[in-house]
Amino acid sequence: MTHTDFVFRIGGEAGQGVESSGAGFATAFTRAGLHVVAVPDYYSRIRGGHNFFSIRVSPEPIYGLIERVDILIALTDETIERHLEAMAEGGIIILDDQSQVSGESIPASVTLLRAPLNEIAEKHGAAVMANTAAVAVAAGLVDFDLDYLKGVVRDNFGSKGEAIVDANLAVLTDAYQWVKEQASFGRTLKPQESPKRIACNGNEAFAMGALTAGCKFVAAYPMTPATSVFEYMCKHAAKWGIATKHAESEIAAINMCIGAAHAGARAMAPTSGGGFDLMTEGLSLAGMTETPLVIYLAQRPGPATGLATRTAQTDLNLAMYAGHGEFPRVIMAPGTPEQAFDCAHRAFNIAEKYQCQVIVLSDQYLASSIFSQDRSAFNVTSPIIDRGKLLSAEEVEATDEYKRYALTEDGVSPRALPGSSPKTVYLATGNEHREDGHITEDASLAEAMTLKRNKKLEGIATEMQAPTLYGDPDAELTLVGWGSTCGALVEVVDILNAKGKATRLVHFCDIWPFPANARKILGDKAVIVVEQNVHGQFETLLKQATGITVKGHIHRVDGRPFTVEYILRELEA
Amino acid sequence: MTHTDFVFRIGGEAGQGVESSGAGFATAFTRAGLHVVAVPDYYSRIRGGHNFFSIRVSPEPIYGLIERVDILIALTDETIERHLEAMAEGGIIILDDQSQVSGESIPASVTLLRAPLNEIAEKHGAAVMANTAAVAVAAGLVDFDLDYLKGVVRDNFGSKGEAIVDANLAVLTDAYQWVKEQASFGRTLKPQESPKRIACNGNEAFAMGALTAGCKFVAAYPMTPATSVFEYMCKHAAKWGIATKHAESEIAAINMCIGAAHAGARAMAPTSGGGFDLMTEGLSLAGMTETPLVIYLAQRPGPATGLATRTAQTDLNLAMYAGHGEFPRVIMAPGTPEQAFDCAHRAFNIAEKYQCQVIVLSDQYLASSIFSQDRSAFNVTSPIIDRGKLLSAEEVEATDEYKRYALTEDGVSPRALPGSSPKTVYLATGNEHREDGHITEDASLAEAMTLKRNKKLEGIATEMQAPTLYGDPDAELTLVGWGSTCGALVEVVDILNAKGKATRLVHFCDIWPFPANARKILGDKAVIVVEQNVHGQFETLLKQATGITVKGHIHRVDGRPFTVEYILRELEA
Amino acid sequence: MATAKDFSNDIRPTWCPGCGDYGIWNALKRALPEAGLEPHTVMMVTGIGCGSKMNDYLHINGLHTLHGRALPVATGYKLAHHDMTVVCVHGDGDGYGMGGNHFLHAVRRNIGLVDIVENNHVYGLTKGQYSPTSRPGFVTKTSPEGTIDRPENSLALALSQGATFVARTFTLDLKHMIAVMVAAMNHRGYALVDVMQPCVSFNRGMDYDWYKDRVYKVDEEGHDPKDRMMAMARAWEFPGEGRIPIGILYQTEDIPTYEEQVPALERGPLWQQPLREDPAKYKALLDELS
Amino acid sequence: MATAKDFSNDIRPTWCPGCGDYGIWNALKRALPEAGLEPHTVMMVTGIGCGSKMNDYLHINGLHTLHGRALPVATGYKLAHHDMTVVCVHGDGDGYGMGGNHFLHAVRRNIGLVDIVENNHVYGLTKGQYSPTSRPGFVTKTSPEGTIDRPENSLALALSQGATFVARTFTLDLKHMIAVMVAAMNHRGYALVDVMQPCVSFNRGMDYDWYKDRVYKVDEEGHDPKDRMMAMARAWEFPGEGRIPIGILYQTEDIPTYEEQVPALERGPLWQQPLREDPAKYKALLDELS
Ligand SMILES: Cc1ncc(C[n+]2csc(CCOP(=O)(O)OP(=O)(O)O)c2C)c(N)n1
Ligand SMILES: Cc1ncc(C[n+]2csc(CCOP(=O)(O)OP(=O)(O)O)c2C)c(N)n1
Ligand code: SF4
Ligand code: SF4
Ligand SMILES: [Mg+2]
Ligand SMILES: [Mg+2]
Repeated sequence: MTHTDFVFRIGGEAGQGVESSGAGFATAFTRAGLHVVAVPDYYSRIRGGHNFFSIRVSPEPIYGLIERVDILIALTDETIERHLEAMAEGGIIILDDQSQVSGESIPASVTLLRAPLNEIAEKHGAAVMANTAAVAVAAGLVDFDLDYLKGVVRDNFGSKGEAIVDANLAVLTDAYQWVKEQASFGRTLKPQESPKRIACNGNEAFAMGALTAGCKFVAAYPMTPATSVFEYMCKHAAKWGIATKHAESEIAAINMCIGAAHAGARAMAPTSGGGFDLMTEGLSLAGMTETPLVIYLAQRPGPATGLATRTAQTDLNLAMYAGHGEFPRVIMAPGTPEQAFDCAHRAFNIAEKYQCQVIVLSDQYLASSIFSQDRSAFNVTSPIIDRGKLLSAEEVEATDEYKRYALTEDGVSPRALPGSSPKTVYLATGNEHREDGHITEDASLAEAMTLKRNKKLEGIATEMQAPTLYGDPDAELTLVGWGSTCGALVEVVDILNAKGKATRLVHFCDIWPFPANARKILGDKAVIVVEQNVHGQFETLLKQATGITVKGHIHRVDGRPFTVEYILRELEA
Repeated sequence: MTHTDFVFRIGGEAGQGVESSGAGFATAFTRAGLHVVAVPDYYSRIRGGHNFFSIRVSPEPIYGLIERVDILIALTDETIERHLEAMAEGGIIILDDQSQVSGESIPASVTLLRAPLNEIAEKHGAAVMANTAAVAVAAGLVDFDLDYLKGVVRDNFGSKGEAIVDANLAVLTDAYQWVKEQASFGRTLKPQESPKRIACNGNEAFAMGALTAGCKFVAAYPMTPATSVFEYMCKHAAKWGIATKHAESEIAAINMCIGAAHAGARAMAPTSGGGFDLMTEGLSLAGMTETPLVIYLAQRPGPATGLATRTAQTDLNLAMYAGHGEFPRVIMAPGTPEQAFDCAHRAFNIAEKYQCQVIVLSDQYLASSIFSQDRSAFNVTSPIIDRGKLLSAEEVEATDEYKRYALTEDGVSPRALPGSSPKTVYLATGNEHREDGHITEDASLAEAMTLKRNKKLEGIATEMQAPTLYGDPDAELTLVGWGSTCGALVEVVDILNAKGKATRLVHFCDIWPFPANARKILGDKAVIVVEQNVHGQFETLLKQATGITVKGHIHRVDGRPFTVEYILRELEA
Repeated sequence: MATAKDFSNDIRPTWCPGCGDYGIWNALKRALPEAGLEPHTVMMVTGIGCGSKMNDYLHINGLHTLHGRALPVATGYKLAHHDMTVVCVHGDGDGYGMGGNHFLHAVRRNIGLVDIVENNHVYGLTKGQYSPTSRPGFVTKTSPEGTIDRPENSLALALSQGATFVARTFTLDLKHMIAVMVAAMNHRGYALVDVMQPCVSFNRGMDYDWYKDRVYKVDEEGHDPKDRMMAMARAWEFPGEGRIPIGILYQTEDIPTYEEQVPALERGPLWQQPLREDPAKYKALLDELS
Repeated sequence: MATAKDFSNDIRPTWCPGCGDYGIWNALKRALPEAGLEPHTVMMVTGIGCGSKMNDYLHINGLHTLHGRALPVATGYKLAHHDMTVVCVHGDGDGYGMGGNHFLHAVRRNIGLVDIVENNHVYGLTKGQYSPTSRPGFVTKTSPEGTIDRPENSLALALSQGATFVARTFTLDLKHMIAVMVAAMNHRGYALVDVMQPCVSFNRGMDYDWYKDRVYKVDEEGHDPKDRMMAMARAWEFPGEGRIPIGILYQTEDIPTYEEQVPALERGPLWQQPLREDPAKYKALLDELS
């Protein structure tokens, strides 16, 4: 099969600049109008070990990760060992010319390009710039316009001073020049005209969504892979008027959010599974006091610490059912940065409209993989902001005997903010309560309040978006996925349809309340569910909610993301 | 319908002795060879308010709570107001003769018996004994042999000294004598020959089970309705060699249990929903380190603090799915004290055999209601103790390159206790690990370990007991219940069958892994699921696990337990 | 000025007759107006326990939260609405036991709130188990052989972490309670008020007389509330065998509060800030990622 | 006697080159045998963080638990197997932040374990956010304007709660570290060892030289480790602007440990007690309920 995409992979020790080079490459390619999917693979350590970053780039739209590598930048010898198997025919491995790697084990179809990476770097200052040299060599091999990389270097190192910028630019130029005289990859990678795009990972997109949705309060405790959402908010806090609190624990974080949300601030708590566990009692309190909250839950493989820097879809049930007692909640699992951004906006609105808790379920793959995305898809300037039955100053003034938990037809009670008026002084309590908020143990009132709270699910259900149908709508083979697996699945569908095997994908972003129209979209054909867990958590939910027949499933549980090939192999097996 | 049972109800303020009188009555009747179901109804306060205790007693077996009251002891005037509606025709209300209640609102079919309760109590020392007088009056009305009450008084007050015992005995005698001359209830309650019975609530039975199963370590934080399990263990700790730790939080409690269990002590943590939330991260750690644990989760209505002293079945999903990541777990929901006792024994064995976590799901109704139970059903002296693949001293000695997490066919690895030998030094970690316990991030090892852990579910499944079938096995109407609702459902089935409406009950004690044979026992007929929650949590699980059709359900969500009449009414509706 | 009546509602407390919480209740109804507050200008955040039901029995903005979690909820509330006076009220089990970590971090942050701990040295609402402040040897249902945990010294803990207001008072001395509470409500930063509160149902060994025999007022004995070492020495007197110091052990207003230093709050209380910003700022967000 | 080699395994630490944890690692390999221990007579309980990976890099019985939960796990372990020496090793975020409540309660219980805190004043493993001990103004990704939380004073906290062994040492002084660790391992009760540990990746402002310029040995300056007030004064020196006291600030062995007082342990370690009792005792259980 001919292809127009390129896969670059940079491998080395933690601390060697694998991350910054990979991200820089992604930005440069995106600026050149190309499509990019760039996926990091890190160990849970700060230095050493073996990290790598795969940057897939193409003039055509691409969505997922593939296994083939065209150009491998080996900052360490171990990199070659680990990734040799993935090398494409005609692939090139860039390594330092001082490396002791013999090259004996390298098949003839792969070229070992020994480049003076350290030499060039040291010439301009320091060996730490070897990765910059390597990136330039890779760019040179495909004749990619060096100006894009220069731009990225200027932006990234600008804050470190002119000298550092200049040194890196010199390294880029020398290395690029060197390779031009030495070698080239068969194909070239040219900039192209295209709509403006941004290059961002799921965390950045979600955080930008939260920021532009008017999130005013974030409390968190750092936890991979959710940390960068918190850090994004911290970075913008002073300028945007957001209070961010690095709390003493996730328990403190969620309870701080409850306090802030009760005061009237849109509040959010980003975390991962272990931290979420600690938040569940607070979640239950928010359920009882009907306090709007958004929780960003970025999954990683458990149980316990598991594989802290890797990916999984193992916490759907946790998100669905954690927190004691019964109360309505919403679960969304975006598949792309664009969807993550969108979910942020919807999450804050739904949380306030229904005075409920919205959990946005992400995972390490979506959280930290960089995708080029159309800039126009990010409505930063005028998102809808709907605060539901929040009483305005005038409404508060017109109030008479305010009842925070008034029993209403839709279960949602008008919400006045404490302090807004002497007329709306009230108690909110985690105990069962009367309409005015004060504690009760009355049986019929307890029943009425329980039903009121859970009644809100009906309204929420109307907000849930249908799953996305992709591919041949009448196909016999239906793949079902949710969350971050979307990209790989889309490409699988394209490949199979291109091969003449009619296939379609039904992808769920909105998960709970289960979208009412999903049953219709799914139709009556048996499906195959693809997800990253052992128990088939979404499959269970799907069957329960739709009664549909599941004829098979594909699970990946080693902490690595689905690749297009992995799914294709499993489908064939 | 004629009946042979009696229902006494004692109502008054918290602190007036409602609890001790109710429990004393239950013990006395049990000693007299009668069947007893005694159910407390408390407010979440220490003094004041309105508490009551319903004691149902019968020469025939009885299992559940009914709404009818034959004899009401009204320690406060409010008691009459609240319970008048429940009074049977021919019922008698005992109240103090100084009460201001006019009696106007009392229907003719009910007798108001004004007794000199305070007078008699004060004559012998203090008004606090008014409840003792009232109990004697109630006993006299049905001609119940006073010696049984005297025995209970001796046992209960023995530790407070001779004087107090004598005063109470004198009150009993005087009050009994008084009523004999004044009034009598139509029917009498006679002692009868019967197998030896004990009178205990679900918590006592479960705790006794844990104690006799060799539980050596309990860490907890007090939380209604689980507290008395912890207190039972504390009471027996010194004599039985059990370390009990009132921890600083439920987080500390579960982690202390993990430490103790890792050392080799059978360990247990009793709690309720909010405390369980806090334990879930620890639960996940236990799942990863394969540490045997028993958690007793006594449900009460949530969310948050909810109705702290009342009952619910709202935490099944929580028990099933809380704790991040995927690992096997076991859930049992006993229906009677006898089953609770039995579950304790099984729980500790299964936890050690499969190095997994067993959650015993109870609720306030089972936890604190007193049932007379055949003494022979409690095998305290020779329960089976099976520690699974725990290595003996000799096995440890014969060990060579010990691997704590050896990949085995059934997923269970031989377990050596740290410190037992220089040969079995090992690491246990919440990170993904190798067979020797040390940390790994290797993809195929991570997959293998994930599958190993979850593989244990297959073995566990063979331990799960089938649901109990009761009533007419071929009946058209099948009621399905789980946990504490068992007693009321059994009586509903008897009543309907007696009326000619063929009915059967399928009652689940073992819930997860879902008993394999349940499907066969349930057959193909549509069922009605009865449970105390809004979401139909067990119903969802039942459908998912069996594919059976559920044609209806009965939920009660006001924090009060199901009565026989409640279920009958709902069935008719 | 508001009066005690403005803070009253018609709900009858569920506390036991004679419970020390009644005294705290009465003191609060008088201290709140005396500190210039009105029902809608205070947020009273409580935990779970007998005494934590306080805000159910007052006409006041209230948040009755989870056992041990009053402080983080109050912290979040304060950050989002910092011109509200935030008063936490909770038991010793709640504040010093379950909530110990929040306590220690609230102290060092100097977050501006009043933290009133109803210290009855026992768990009341769960019917009498020992608490972190219980005396050694206390026999309860979870310590049938007597407690072997040494009691927590919460005032010393607060002082050790640089608390800016550390006080203790006694529920039988209404005037003293009111004075200390008002001082706390007027304090700049985190103010700890530990209240000696008899639990007549489950801690009979520490009844009113027991406390009366032991409490003494530090200001009557030449105490200097600016001297941290002296405050620490006083704090170490109780829990212990001897006397119980009451009054303001330590106070300084030289330390900025947490909320004074949060840049986002410079433009006013968070809850009143508009959710939308100057349109020009939005483009920059996309540019950062371009 | 065992040697450092007996405690070594073949796993290469994942720490950054130059990380202060290497020093602690080396000290432990020498202190453990010096305290008379062998790999199977110690249980090393760690939390989560860079330094908490310690037991992965040793041949020793280990429990690598959850972030912040080393102490309760260790407490449970100790109660069930009290003739094992239990050593906790964890970071400042773990021990003083997330685990703060366990810390304070472990101290007052005087549970017999060594608590080594690798205090690098930052979160290492999550890539550099401020920790509870971070200095004011520290710029990190969660404090881009500099921290405004005042640092926790953990030694003062321990002292305030009656700690029986409070010490600090410095990762560059191997001999000092070993001596302090050995003393802690031989101590009766809870022993806190706060280790000044540079994080070369995320806390460059506090590098080896920064510490070297500030640490001083209290025993060289006439310190009396029996004087709690003096210890408190030393503890208050750091965090702060001035010097950093190292050495044993306070020690007493007059206080019984928690495990010495648990009645159930009188018959020997729990883990070795038989699960079945004298048959006669069982009937009594049913009689209680009859
Ligand atoms: C997570 C959690 N664990 C346990 C409880 C049960 N509980 C309610 S109040 C209380 C203790 C009350 O003691 P304290 O805080 O001292 O208040 P007091 O009743 O003495 O005023 C406990 C343990 C709870 N509500 N939540
Ligand atoms: C409940 C929970 N929250 C967050 C994390 C993420 N986490 C891992 S290590 C760490 C902080 C490490 O800091 P510290 O304890 O000081 O150890 P160091 O890495 O500095 O040695 C955090 C927040 C976690 N593992 N668990
Ligand atoms: S139990 Fe104690 S603290 Fe609670 S209300 Fe009664 S006297 Fe007060
Ligand atoms: S990040 Fe800091 S603490 Fe962690 S290994 Fe590197 S230097 Fe050590
Ligand atoms: Mg208390
Ligand atoms: Mg640290």
